[in-house]
Amino acid sequence: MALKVKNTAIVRENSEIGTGIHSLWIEDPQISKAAKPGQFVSLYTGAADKLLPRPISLCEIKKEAGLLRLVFRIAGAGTERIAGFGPGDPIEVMGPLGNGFDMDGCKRAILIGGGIGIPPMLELAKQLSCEKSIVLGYRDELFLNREFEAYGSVFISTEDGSCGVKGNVIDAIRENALDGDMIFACGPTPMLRGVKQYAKEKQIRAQLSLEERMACGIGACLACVCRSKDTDEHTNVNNKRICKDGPVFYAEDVEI
Amino acid sequence: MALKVKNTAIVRENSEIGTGIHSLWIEDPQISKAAKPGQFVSLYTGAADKLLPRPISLCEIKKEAGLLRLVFRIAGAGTERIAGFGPGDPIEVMGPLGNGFDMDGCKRAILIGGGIGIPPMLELAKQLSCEKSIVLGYRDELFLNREFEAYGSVFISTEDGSCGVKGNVIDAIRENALDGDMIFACGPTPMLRGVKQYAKEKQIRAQLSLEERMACGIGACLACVCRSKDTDEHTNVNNKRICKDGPVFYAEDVEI
Amino acid sequence: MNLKVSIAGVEWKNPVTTASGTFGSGAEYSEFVDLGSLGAVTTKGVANVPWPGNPTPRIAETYGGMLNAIGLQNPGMEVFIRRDIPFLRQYDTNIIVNVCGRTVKDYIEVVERLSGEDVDMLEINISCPNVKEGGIAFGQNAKAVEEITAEVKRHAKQPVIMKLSPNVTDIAEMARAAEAGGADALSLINTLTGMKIDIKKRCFALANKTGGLSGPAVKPVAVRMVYQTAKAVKIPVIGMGGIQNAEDALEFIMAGATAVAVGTANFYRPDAAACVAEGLKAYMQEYGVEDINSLIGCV
Amino acid sequence: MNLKVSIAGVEWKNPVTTASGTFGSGAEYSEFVDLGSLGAVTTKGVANVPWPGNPTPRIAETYGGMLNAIGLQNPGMEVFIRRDIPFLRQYDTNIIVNVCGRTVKDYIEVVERLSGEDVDMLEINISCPNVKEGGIAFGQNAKAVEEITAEVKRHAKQPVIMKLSPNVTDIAEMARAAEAGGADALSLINTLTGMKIDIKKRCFALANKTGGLSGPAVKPVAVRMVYQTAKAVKIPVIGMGGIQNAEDALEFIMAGATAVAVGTANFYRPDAAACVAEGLKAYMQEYGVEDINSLIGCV
Repeated sequence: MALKVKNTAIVRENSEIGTGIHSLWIEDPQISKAAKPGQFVSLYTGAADKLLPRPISLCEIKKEAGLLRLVFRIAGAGTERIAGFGPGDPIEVMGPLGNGFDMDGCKRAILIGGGIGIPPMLELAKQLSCEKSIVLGYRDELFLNREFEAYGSVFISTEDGSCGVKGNVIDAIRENALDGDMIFACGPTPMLRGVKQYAKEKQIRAQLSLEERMACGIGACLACVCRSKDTDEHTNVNNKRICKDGPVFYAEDVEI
Repeated sequence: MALKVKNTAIVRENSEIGTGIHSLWIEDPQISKAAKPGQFVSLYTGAADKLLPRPISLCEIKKEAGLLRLVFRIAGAGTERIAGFGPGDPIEVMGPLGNGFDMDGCKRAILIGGGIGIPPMLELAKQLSCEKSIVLGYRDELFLNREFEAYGSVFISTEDGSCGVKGNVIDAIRENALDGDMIFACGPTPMLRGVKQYAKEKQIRAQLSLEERMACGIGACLACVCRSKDTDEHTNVNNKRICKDGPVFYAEDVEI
Repeated sequence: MNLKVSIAGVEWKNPVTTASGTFGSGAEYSEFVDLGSLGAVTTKGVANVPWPGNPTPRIAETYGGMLNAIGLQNPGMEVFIRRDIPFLRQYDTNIIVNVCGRTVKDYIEVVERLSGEDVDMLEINISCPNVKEGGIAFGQNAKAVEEITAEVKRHAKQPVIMKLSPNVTDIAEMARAAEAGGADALSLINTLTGMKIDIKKRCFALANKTGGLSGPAVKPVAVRMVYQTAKAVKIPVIGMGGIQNAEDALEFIMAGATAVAVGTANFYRPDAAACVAEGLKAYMQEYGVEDINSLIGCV
Repeated sequence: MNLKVSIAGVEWKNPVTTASGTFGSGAEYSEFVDLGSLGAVTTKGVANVPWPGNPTPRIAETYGGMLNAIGLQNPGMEVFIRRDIPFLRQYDTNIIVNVCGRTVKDYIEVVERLSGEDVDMLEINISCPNVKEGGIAFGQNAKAVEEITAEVKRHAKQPVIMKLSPNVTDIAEMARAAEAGGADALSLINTLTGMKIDIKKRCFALANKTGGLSGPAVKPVAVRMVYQTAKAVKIPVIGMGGIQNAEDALEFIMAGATAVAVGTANFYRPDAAACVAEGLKAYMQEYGVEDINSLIGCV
């Protein structure tokens, strides 16, 4: 089975690339070597009152250097503590976790990231060799968008219209009449619902990266399940484990 | 009433002066200015799983520099964490706490420190102007003893006989036929019992510095009480609060 | 912006008090916090006669909390009335006297003695886990809770708050029993009975063997019981158990508590109670809440 | 140096197992820990038919612990028997199957189906706080505990461990009831019912509103209940509740537990259970303890 380890990694760089949004580079050759786009790692806060790890998606993977880039938003005391780590600090990390994106056999891909769902799209954009339209949805402040430009044509939507199309990612797709044979999407559930609906309507297959509160991160505790079309072979009910069977699912396989 | 504050002090120096025994210099002008020999401070570990402060006696007070010296033994995870603080680190501290020694009107003092009860004797030796015999009891390894030599004649006892008189502090006192009109003592309870007994027999007044597990450190929670001869005016029973009425008591006033 | 709440006809300037036993009678903490900034000060338990309490060690630290087995050491009501009431009256805050006893007669004696005194509310401690006669016997039996409540009410001149034990199968049953007995308000949780063992010495960490667990560790149990209690009765609930900041306090208020008490946090943040009151204001400002009462039980 | 213990005639190579629901059936954790290094693996609850569990969010982090309301999602006994028993049998460890149900009939169906299977012990979960029909009704009533225990024993071929709920007034009464019903051993504590409120969204943190509190925060309550239980019955006790290292485990053993289970710690230290077993050895070496059995209830 795929390698999965818990290590003490070293923080190499930590910068705030947006309001409350941090870019963390950590060094862990073992995890970096095994990692794929769409997978995530569990980061430990090291605080005695916050025991559970924080699942963070992989934004970039530099196997040669043994590095992983994690871009996350400070959502509470746990991520705030992680945001406080600096170069040289040790950080407990478990990974790589989850299935990652299925990158086989698509010719024209539409990558859709919304808010803090944007980071995992970056490594995917780097590794996906086919033609790519990249759609990034923000509330207002942009981040990471520049870094996508090298990998495809970037389309932006903002809720306040301060940049790109005013509205959401679907508005941006329609307005730019984007087409493709595979959608890759990560973002808030309402956005993913919209993407699933749009994909169905346009008959485009879509891979959605979901999130849910997790405890173990490896599929044992059954905290992070989502309703699925087929019964999950693991627990024999219509619940897939986001941390293990996912976080990436084909749209038609999950109810969101 | 006497000043008592909770501040964030700065660690200036931290060195291990014996096996598991740390000497910590912290800067807090306010507490340093108000502090007296025999008083203590409460140090906070900063760890979410260890909420209660650790009471540590004052080993040295440098009012001009606003410094306090705290010498303590690593007794558990809390003191171990404090022992990990380095120069520049902030440390939460409350103090000065307790009554301190009564230094008035003694002409020939006998200072007795046993084990980790030795540190508070140092500042006392510095401030006590009269003639002083200083008796230091160790199990085996010595610490701080050199620093006492400037302030009086130092007599040492070790349980293993590796230095000075083989035995305890009382053996050292008898062997050296030490005499005086006031005893100041701090150390493990069995030693204090011996001192109380000896003082009674020789008709010397004795001030004993006691310790007990504390929570609030300011006399409110009634965790750290000791049996007393008179009813304590505060709670109207025969219990004195070591953190507030003590930690220093005249031997005849407490049952130990 | 209104932080005022009213409990059994007594108005509090804000919904924050101190948990009995963690604040003495306020004197020691007055060096760190303006008692006038609190809605009320709840005193350490007061008995009819002085109590010496338990042998030491009386406390032990635990993960995110502490165990205590003080054993209700207190000077008895006469010293309390002579010394502590006048002291507290200097401050613009309500005085809640926590009353403890070994028998119903003990409680009644204190309640009657206080009936002529200038105190605002009485909190009846029928849930101290550390003294066999400290009321735990009353606090874990619904019939006994109703009876002692009724008996206390018969003699009390001030509003009566019954302090409930969390060491029960069904907290709602106890709450309804106290309400049926005529209680004006309820406070909970008292401490959870716990134990710590010193594995080096292979002995109990506390001389009393067991002690009461308090601190942030117990908060989820406390919030749950406050929620169940507020749903079960019509009288106001004062919530406590691991509150160390305004966010914690808000969980209790949203769960149904009309007021909250800060306990163990006083031991490591002497100004914790005042900070909670300040923090509530800050939250209301940030979220545009006009009246704290609109948050009570809003979940 | 001996770490072997015997529970109801079953020998464990060391007194460490996993707490039901925190370790799946071991497969996921086998990537991090050698299951053969454990005295036993206790599986997630198994019902007669598949259970879908509760809606999400199913967990919430708390100070020094966590709340869970998974709702006993499980694949049902047939899939479990076909897939998980053969997997676990590859390892040199005991298999303890945790059995859950909605009715006595459900429990019996699973117990009978397992009677012919190659498993070492059964743990009957009559204390899940997250499913109304998850046995909590049984677990909080002494008479019901005795009856279901007797009924299970009548059909069980393997030794029966009854898992007790801590959400009761008197744990000793429940323990004696299970013993009277014929239980071969007892395990405790299951989780304490708790609640967390999201003060920003002003809603419950869990879809189920309440959940079971576990983790280091609850350890003092667990040690106390294990102590009271071990004093009340003659059958062996398996202690659990917040164990994350050997020091924690030793508190339970000295309080009277013959074995211990590691639960929540698995979620943040996947090799926690194995580390506890190793740590017990280290303690025995340091303190010159020849036989772990000499520490049981030594306090």
